[in-house]
Amino acid sequence: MTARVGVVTFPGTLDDRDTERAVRIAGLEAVPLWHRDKDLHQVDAVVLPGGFSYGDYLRAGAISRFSPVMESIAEQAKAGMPVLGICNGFQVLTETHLLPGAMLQNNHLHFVCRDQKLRVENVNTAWTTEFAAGQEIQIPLKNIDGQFVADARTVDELEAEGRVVFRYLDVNPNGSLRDIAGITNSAGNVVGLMPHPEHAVDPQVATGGTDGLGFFTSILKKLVSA
Amino acid sequence: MTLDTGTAEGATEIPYPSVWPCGAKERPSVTLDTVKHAGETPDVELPWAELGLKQDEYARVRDILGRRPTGAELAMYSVMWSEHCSYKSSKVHLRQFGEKAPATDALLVGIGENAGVVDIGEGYAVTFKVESHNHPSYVEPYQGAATGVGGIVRDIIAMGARPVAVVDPLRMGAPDHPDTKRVLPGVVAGIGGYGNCLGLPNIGGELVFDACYQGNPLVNAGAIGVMRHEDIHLAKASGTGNKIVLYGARTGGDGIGGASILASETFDDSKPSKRPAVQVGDPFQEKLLIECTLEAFAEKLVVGIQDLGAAGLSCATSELASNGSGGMRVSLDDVPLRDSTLSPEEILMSESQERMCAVVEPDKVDRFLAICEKWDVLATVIGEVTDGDRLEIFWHGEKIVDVDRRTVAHEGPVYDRPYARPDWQNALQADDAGKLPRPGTADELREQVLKLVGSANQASKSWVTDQYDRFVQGNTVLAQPEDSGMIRVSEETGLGVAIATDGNGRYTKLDPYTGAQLALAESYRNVAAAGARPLAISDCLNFGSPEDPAVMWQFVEAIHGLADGCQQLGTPVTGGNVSLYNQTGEAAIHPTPVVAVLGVIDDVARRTPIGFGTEGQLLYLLGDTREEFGGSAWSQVVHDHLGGLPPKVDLERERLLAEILISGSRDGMIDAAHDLSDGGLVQALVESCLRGGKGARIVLPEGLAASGDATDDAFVALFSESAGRAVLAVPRSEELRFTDMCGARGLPATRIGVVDGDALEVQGQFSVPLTELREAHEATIPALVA
Amino acid sequence: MARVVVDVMLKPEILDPQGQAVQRALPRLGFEGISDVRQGKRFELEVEGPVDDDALARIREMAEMFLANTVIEDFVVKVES
Amino acid sequence: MARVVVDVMLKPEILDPQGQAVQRALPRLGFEGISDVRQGKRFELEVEGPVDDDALARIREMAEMFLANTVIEDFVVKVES
Ligand SMILES: Nc1ncnc2c1ncn2[C@@H]1O[C@H](COP(=O)(O)OP(=O)(O)O)[C@@H](O)[C@H]1O
Ligand SMILES: [Mg+2]
Repeated sequence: MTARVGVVTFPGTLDDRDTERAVRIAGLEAVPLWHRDKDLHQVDAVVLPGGFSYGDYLRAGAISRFSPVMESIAEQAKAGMPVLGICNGFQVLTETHLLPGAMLQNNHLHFVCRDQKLRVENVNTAWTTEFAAGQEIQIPLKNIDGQFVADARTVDELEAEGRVVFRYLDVNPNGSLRDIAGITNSAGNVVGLMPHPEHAVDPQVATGGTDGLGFFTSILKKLVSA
Repeated sequence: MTLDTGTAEGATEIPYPSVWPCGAKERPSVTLDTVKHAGETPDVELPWAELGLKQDEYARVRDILGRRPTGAELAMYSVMWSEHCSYKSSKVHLRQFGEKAPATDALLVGIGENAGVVDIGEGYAVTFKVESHNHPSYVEPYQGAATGVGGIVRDIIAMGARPVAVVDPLRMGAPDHPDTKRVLPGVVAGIGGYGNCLGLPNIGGELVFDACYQGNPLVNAGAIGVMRHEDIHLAKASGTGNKIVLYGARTGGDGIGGASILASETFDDSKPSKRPAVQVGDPFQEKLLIECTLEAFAEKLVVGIQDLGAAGLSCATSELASNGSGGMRVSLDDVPLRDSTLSPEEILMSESQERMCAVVEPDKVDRFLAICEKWDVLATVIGEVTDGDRLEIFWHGEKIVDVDRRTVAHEGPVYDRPYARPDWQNALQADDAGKLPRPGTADELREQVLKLVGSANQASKSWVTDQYDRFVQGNTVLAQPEDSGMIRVSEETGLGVAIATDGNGRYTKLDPYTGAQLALAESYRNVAAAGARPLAISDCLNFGSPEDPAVMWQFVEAIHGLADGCQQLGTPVTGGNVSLYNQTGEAAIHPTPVVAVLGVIDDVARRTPIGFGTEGQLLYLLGDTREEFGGSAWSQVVHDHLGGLPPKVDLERERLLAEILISGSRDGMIDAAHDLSDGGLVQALVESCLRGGKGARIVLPEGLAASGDATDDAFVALFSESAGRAVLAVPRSEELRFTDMCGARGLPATRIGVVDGDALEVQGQFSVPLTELREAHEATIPALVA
Repeated sequence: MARVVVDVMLKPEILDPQGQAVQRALPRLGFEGISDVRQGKRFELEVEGPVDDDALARIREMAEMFLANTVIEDFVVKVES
Repeated sequence: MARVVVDVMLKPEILDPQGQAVQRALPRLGFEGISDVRQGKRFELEVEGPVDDDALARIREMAEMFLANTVIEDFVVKVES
């Protein structure tokens, strides 16, 4: 028996199918979750995939946050269930206040799509145990509202508690504070990041890199050894 | 001219809401122009000219109906008989694409449907098409381009396919013109804003600058969709009693300039139209349309389907009915409106985006509506299929349209417009680019190389393409800056498709027949260079006014060239789009046929990238190089010159080159390949070096130039734009096998160097470090838009 | 230093997808009784020097050619006290 | 029917990339004398029924939890006459 990972579809979610594929490639069972449905179907972990849920209208993630499925996810996340928010999923997590800070439009105001280098700063979260501390990875990034901001106290706190999980290397693609690409909550079960690990799991497509697999093998290891 | 508001018997008084949306003024009540009223008031003059009809066309409408049309009927005929919808100037020539279509089993659905469908094997079919949204993008670059993407994607959904990628061939005015700074960033943001939000990877396109496009930029957009054979859907309404379901966005007053004349109380109302000519797109709504349409297809709930594009409901209802076996009855009162003040004529003509029309059997309607509800998509039954041949439309219980549906949709006027080779053509062709001063020293040669690769047209387009998501859906195998975009279709077998789009207005201006074939040849070559077998094409024919015999001649010649070329290459035309009247006053754009070639590859693992990635690999130039500079990038960049003849086309040679490229890729003999096109060999070398991050040492063949001078030889080798060529990186271990293959098939293959170091070195001439090339190549476009 | 505000809204007849999305979400959040929502932009400009007729005229010109896209948007210029 | 306007602006301590881009462009377009630009959002709500204290309280709540993200944004609710 393998672990079940829920992948949420909101109206306007785009990377749900890719995320399900990545989950399967890592050897997990992917369970589609529908935004209107409170029932999480006994999944062991949840991924909120990228896209433009509700068109990113108002603010990215602002409308999705109020969906029934998010009620259940917020409840479970507080109880320790692993949750990964990728790009739009990260935006939903900050809007839901499961993660601190907020996302602004990129400082250059354009959508940016690039192969992005990151450093893994925290390998103790539910989603990063398979990486080495300080490991440099490269995965695609694509967003227009990717500039992470928070007040100075919050950022200091994140740094002090080791909750900055990923930092941009070489290029800061969106003006995020202190090159922050991804963060976690204090329990380490909820992780959000802007770049897209699900686009880096298959040598045939995208940039051919597979550095994104580690996210999914980390959660597999955590769930089956639990 | 005023509309008769008299009280003829049968006329119904419909009080209009007293306040306009913009609160501008009160409106008096206007008589509803019913069919009955039209019959009783034969002498009422309608503003047919203001709606764009010619006198004889209006007379024909009267003839067809045996009475004067109602306002609503006039609205429908005028928009459906417009150039855009009826292809009245191009139809007689476009027929060649069908007549000369090569015999092929690949074509499942041909010209005439929303988009053509091609068999790619393993039970999969692919549909693709390119369309123009030129004028709207000039008026409002962001929304014009965005809704262009929206429109082409709906064509793909309407065939039953899941859209999997988009491409965007663009042509802008002069790079340094201030208006280009307004249009280009807006267009790019619009294409990205819409396509990214829809979840469609952008995998290719073009960006060409030329002063001829200043007031008429070309914004073409293409899309590809994938389906199983059994899922192909067609736009037809059959089965008496079946319901017509309109779903998607509410109908507003978008894009109905003409019809608001009909709706105003006086036709000579000189105030500007209160109805917006600009449409605003809602990509989120379209994403929902995609998902809910595909879900309805999957449950086999749909008999026929049509997207609403140009001419909105007029087009969708008349075409669905005309393609089917019966008639149709529609109640406009059931159309959900965004603006309650719209008149029936305006509702019929509205071009509000993100709407579709489906024909559904009565017992499946509930399920269809439930799927729409699941996706938060508004859906309403607005009518049904009837016996017979009438399209009848009702408003407030009164019949306002009663026509034979075919006369609206398919029996519009057809013109064989006069055409003549312009008298300036000879002089243009006589102005030979071969006579232009050439670089005399190695230093000059080096300087011109840097100038070329840093020119707006040859520079890196990553400022554009970095604003597009090329990874979404997780099946992108190749995207910019590769020769073609490639998408994996089957995860199990690796089956994939490739697409490239090309067009060269400069070549086509010099010789429209040859120019069109060169566009075809280049696109074909790009697909083959990636390792895919070209299967079929779509085209977007952008020209000036067909009422100018010279433009019409360019158009006729280009179609001839394209049809003949497709016949010879065995690639049928599956569909496309004609965009005429791209001109300001007397000045037409260069004739610009854009050709999209679709290819198939059995296993995407075998695709060939353009980048030189491995030191020591051997560089081969395939094909023949001649002194060909007419219309070349060099003649433009260095001399701002356009004259002479374009490069010669040899389609047999193109086919042979493609076979070598495809076999070489399949059999693992080629590590990298890049086709040669504008900018010639040096441009291809620079792109491949920069892409792979490796330099090259080049030893050029001699004897190419008439003068016999070594620098002149190098110049011709580097800058000539002879067609039918590609540069390849071949692993040393494969060299023999590779040259044997070329020898056996009779394709000239010249060893020109080796992948090596971190500079592009042309032996005996010059060397340029990659960093310097990169700077020249990549800084240009960002500087233009800064 | 004075503040001038430029409000830019889509013209009433132009589709406002953002406003519509917000409006549709409201009932789900438990807010009834809002029959329409339009979303626009608000620019707050800090003006050096006096905000006289001349300055306002220049700001109006700026709004017309730059802050608003008058093909689809209307704007209003206001001096904030 | 009454109109209520909600203005949402980034908090002063948050850098505003859009406003800055506008401000940087102004001199190039020939507009001098604007020392700062902030860009925010303006929502126009059409309210059914009377806009009394109760209705305003609900709209304020809506702004707080939905229209604005109070981590980065402030808002103001106004009744338009
Ligand atoms: N507007 C655009 N949108 C997407 N891709 C583009 C665009 N313009 C250029 N490209 C991509 O950039 C690369 C180089 O373009 P181009 O030089 O026109 O190619 P080629 O000469 O091989 O036809 C190609 O991969 C092309 O698809
Ligand atoms: Mg190419």
